[in-house]
Amino acid sequence: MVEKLVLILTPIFAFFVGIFLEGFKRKMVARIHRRYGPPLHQPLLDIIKLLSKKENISHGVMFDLGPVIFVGASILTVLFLPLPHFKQLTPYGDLIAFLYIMVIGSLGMALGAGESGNPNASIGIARALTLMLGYELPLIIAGNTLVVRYGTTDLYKFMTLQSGFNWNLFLLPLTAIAGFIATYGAMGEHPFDTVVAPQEVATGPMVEYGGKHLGLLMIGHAIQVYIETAFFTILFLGGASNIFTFILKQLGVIIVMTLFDTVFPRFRIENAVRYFWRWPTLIALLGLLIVYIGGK
Amino acid sequence: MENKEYFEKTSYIGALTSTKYIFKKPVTVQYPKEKLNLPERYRGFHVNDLDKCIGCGNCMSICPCQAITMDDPKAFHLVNPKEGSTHLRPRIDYGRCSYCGLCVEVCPTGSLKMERNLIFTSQDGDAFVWFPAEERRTAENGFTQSNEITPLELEKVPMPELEPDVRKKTFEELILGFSEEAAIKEAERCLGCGICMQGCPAHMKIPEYIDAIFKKEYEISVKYMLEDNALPGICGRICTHKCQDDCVYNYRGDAVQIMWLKRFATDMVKDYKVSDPYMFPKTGKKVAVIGSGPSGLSAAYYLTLMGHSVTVFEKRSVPGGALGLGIPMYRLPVYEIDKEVGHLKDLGVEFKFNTEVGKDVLFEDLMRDYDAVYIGVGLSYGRAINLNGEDTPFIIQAIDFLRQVKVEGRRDIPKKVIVIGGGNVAMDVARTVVRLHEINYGGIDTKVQTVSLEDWDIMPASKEEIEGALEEGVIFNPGWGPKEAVFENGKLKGLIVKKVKSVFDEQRRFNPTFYEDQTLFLEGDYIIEAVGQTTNLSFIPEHLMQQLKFTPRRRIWVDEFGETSISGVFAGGDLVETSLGNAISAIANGHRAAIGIDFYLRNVKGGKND
Amino acid sequence: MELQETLEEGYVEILDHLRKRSLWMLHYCTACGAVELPPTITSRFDAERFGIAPFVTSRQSDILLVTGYINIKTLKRLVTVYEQMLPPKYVIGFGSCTINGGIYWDSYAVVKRLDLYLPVDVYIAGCMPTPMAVLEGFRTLMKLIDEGKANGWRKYIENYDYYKANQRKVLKW
Amino acid sequence: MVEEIKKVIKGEILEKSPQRIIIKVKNDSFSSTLNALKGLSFKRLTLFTAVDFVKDNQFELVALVYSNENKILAIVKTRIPKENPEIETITNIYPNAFKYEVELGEMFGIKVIGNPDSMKPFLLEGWEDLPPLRKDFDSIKYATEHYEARNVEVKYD
Amino acid sequence: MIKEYELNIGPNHPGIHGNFSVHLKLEGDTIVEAKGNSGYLHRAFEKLMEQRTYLQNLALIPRICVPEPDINEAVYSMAIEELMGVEIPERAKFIRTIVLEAARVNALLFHFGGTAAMLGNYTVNYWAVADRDLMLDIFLKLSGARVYHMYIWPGGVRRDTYPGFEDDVLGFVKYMKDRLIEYDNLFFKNPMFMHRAKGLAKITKETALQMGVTGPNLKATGVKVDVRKDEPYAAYPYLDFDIPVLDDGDAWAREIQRRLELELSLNLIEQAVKKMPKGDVWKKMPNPFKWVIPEGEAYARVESSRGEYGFYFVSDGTDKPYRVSVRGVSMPHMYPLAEELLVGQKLSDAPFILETLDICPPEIDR
Repeated sequence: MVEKLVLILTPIFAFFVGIFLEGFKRKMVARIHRRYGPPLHQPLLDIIKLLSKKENISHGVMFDLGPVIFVGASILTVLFLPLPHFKQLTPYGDLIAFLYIMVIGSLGMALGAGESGNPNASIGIARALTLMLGYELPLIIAGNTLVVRYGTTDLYKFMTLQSGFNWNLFLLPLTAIAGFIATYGAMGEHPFDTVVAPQEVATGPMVEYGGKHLGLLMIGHAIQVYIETAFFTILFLGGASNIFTFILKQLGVIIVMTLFDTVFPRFRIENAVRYFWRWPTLIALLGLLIVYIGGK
Repeated sequence: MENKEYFEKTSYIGALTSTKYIFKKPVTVQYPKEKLNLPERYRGFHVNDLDKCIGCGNCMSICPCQAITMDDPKAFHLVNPKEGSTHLRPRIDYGRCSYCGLCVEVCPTGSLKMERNLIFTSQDGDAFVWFPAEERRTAENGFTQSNEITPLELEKVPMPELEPDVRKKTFEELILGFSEEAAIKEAERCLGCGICMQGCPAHMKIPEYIDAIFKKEYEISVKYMLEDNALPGICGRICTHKCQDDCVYNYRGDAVQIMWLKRFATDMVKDYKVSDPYMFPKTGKKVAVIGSGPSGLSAAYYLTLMGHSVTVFEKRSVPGGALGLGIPMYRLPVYEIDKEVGHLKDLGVEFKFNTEVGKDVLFEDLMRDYDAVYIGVGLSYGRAINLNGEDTPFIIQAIDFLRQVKVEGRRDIPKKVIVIGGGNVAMDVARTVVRLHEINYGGIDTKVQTVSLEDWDIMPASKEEIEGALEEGVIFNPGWGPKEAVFENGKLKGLIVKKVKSVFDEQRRFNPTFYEDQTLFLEGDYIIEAVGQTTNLSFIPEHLMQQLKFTPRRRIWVDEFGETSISGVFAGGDLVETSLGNAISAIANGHRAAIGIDFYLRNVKGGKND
Repeated sequence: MELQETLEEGYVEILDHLRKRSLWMLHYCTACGAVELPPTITSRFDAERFGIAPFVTSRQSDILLVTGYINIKTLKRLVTVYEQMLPPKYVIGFGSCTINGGIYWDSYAVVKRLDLYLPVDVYIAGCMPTPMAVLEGFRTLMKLIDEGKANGWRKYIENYDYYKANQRKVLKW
Repeated sequence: MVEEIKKVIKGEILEKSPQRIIIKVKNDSFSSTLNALKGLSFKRLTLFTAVDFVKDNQFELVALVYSNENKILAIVKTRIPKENPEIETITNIYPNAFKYEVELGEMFGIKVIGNPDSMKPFLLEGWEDLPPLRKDFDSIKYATEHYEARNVEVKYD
Repeated sequence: MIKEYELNIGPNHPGIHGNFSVHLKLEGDTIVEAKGNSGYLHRAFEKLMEQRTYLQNLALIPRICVPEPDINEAVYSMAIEELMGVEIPERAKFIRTIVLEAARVNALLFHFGGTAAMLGNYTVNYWAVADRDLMLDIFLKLSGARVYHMYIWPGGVRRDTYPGFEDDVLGFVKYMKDRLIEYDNLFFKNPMFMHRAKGLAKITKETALQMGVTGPNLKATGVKVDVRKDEPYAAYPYLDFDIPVLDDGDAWAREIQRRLELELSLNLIEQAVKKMPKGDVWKKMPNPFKWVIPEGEAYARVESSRGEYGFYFVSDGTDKPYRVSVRGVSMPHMYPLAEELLVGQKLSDAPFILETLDICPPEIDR
């Protein structure tokens, strides 16, 4: 019963953690910019505002559905992530399934944005899919390394196996680095923000979205932030034994990501993909090799 | 290319060091909690001291955005729109203003400033227009004008004049006049605001004619002058220049020397004929003008322009009235009068000299023969102060003295002269005496002193005159009133004067009181009384005299167009109340009377009275 | 849709209160006033403290900042952009030029009044307004939103013909 | 430098200051003059514009060409009549003259032969009045007629 | 997939600095044709100036180029001084130099912010604009306004410096020099910047010369042309400096060139402050209501942060200019240089390339 209740509440929890992480990130970025920045709950205000906007324009059913699919897929993805003490849906879907589901959100957005007919959106979508090709490769290799190491694909087991300070970050630093870069790419932070790149494609897929649609996208995005950080936490930071440690570790991930985010200009899309296929992939492969040689 | 190498050494770590600012204090100015310190020169909204402002409109003219309109700030109840000020004040449209501060730079009084605030928001677009009165001030002063760096030319171009030592030996004109370069430089100073026009009794188009001088279009300049002033050349020399007193430059520097500019322009035009503003066809009407003083000449000129035939009757042999007889040559040379009168003659004005009305020709005849009569005889008789011995040859009226010197060529003068009076005539007399002393005695052992009721600060003579007289060695005794003349052996020994207590009473009326016990003896063997003039209207027959209405101050009553209570008889000049006792107001009177006569002759009653 | 509106009407005050804390302005440098926007947004004055941030497209934004003079060619785009924005939307007239033509009152290429063509919610005085004035303008807008007075977008719908007629006059549409 | 220019160019040549040379030529030799100047190291077209001399009923075309080597600016001028003003393109000599020429068409109504975009709109959109930089075009009048100003009733409170 | 399609960048687009637009034809991600579209900022300055007197124009001209308004004032004043044959006081020359160089620093900081933002590095943008604000504070004290100073005017400058000006300026220079190292670390020596910019949109020396390119864009191709040296104005003859040049001609070189010029400007300000003589700051000009200028023509030019900026000034001896033609630096940089440079580039680079050319739209539109 509790399990089910937690399952229902998880998306909301994920949303609020995502909001908190985003708010924290904005605050931290502001500090690096030498200013104070918005209040911590600003993302929440933004979403409320967006949801309260009136809309009278639609570019078709798919256009409306896009954000819904995005949010739906994000919620689904959240459910496949274990929480401390709670397995969630992990018994029904392992790492492989998770990696698949993770893509659905972006695809949904792609479908919706493609409907808008704005060339910027199309370019953005093309970029998003291309970039996905880029970061999926090292991500999968890194994930596989863990699978090879632990002999299981169950995310909850990953978490329990790393308890104590047996974090993969320390045990498999190379894989962790590759995994970090890939997750970082999935987050779409600088230098991998080619998808939205305001200066180039005017926020790409989101260009025609406004009001409630955008609000939904932002909700989805907040959950995505939760997903990426939680995923990295579970895979490499040993999960957590309680919820606060979990959030704290996610915060740690966000902090490190923000440091990079603030100082690097963005890649061109082809460079980004090439980069992913070169460095993180190589490192991940190296990590895999070490696990193969050392682990066995 | 070592620079290049420096930049080619890239580093990820180096880039990441920038994140150290996460631990440093932000640079943000947290408005509205904190505010930027706004500096002294901040160009924000305007602040205008409405009482100090004179409404000259220079700010409006300079504004590149047409943001400034001159309007009546009824809300702010201008208590006292002082002299030389209009009732208008700048109203600023902040939907136009570009905050350049040029209006502040050119403000002649310095009343317009900018404050250290530029924050105003409103939902209402109409809320951005207001009078920047002190009441609206929201912050302390920001941008203000500076006297060192200002687009205005605060200093006047010095007028070359004869040195005191030189000039007191001769009756040559002491003001030498501008060179063309200097005149243009002086003309350039004028801001063109036109505040001076209010001060001028004739309301001459001063900005226009100065602008024409600046453009070297002297004929056009004189044309502007002739529109309101028939005798610009004379005015350019002897005018009391009320305009210069009103000049906005007075607040920050020296007034534009409007008079000298006028003089320069008229000097440049040899024949005014090219500059006559308009000329109507002949109407066939005839007008008689009695007296060829400034008002008479002025009336004659404009009547002629309006197409009437004018005859001027003059008692003396020379034209000009007070100008021709009273004003010394060093101020107004005879040729200048001849030039102006010659201009009138050329136009067709007929002059009858040595023809005294009432003696050589009867007033009734004039009334009969002419369609209208203009009386401009002025105050041609000196006023006596009832001093003892006024009938002796040692005491003389200033007006007679001046006439004797100028017209009759009198050159003899006793060595020690006392001039009674503190007005411009007294100065003229004193300075004339100085010249005669120099000519007769080489200035050795001579003495000229003046006695005036008024003290320095209220002395009616113009400042330049007093200064000129002082430079030439005239001794002043201000604040003393004549008590009695002392005679010894039938010869004048001197004058006893008494200390003045006050000149005016509470109602600011002339009513001198004295300390009878405080006296002073002034040594002198000749006294010239220059305390005012009076008129003689005996040429008017008795029955007409009774019809003639007078004002309480014993001046002829005239309506706004100079018509007396007798239909067809007009008057002007010093005879009427509106005159201020100077040439320019006489000229203005003459002009107005000319218009009145014209209306009368054309039977445009409506135009006249309504 | 109707249900949504009924719901919104009920909570409009609360919504307005929250809404004013998140205002996104359109990143459109229409004129020279835009040069004071970077200081306003960036570190020195940091408008993000009030939840104000520049956004990229018209669909995402709430505030149309008309940063100064309005050239005819720009006006056309401004109107399009404004109509693309989703209500509630606000227009801020920035500086003298939007109020009454400013220094370009005699230019053949610049219109004088913005409120003839678009409903303006707040005007900011200045040429150009300083960052502090811009922030004050934002604060005024927030206050107006809170009080439910920033109804420019409603006015635009209600007086659509009036605005269109004015626009047609200068744009030759 | 002036000597060299004098050798190749027919026209009134005036050395205003060491770094400014004013060259006045007939309008048919305008482009050939520029061509010759380009050969004399005047490689950069700094500005190409026109002045409307309304009293003479003429346009003066002004091309400012600069020599980086000699640091001299040559101001090449020619006059063309105001009726049906036409000139030949100089884009083949100086490529950046292209838009200046389009501007001449738009702002003065000068047709540039050989410029495909001449007389097409560049800065203005839907302009129907006189070319605005002509002296006989009154901008104040146009602005007053077309764009309404705000007339604020004065409030005395 | 889509073969060839069209895309408008601007006017309402964060990839465009200012209000203008570029119409692109794309094949996949590659640009095959680029057409600029200007005029969104056309205010008819040249016409307006003919309608205003000489002093009134002072309020108008700074608005021609917004990020660096002082050059307009300087050029305008220099043209008038040339026509009137006026030599301004020494001290005014030095103050002008300081103001112009400070304006260059401002414009360049603004530019770096823009460039970095085009690449998505907002930190530089936020820093640079905030640092620029520190200089604006000094301008605020000096002239009373942040952006449109209207400080340089014919005959010299409008007011003498305020007490403590030297310290403020030197303090800013010192601060900025320290900050430059941080900027280098963050941006100019950032491998990612190198990666994006190196070899991008290379301009050859020949093309640059052919197309009338000036300023850092030209200097980055290795041509040492600078008005400050070629035709020294203000106090530049008294200052000791050397113009940096690079020879790559690509986007990287253009940015580094500007970075070097920023350093040069700081040095020049320092020198000028230290060498500044005492004395008058203004040569008296005529009464503004009767200010006429002798008939004639003049071309005054200065080196702006983007290149040679000039006014071709014709006077007919009245109180208003007869014709003023503005030589906007960006005109040749946009038409035809940018239009040609963009062809063959990737869409991702287009805003960055436009930004490295430092195109200032109000200057083109006027």
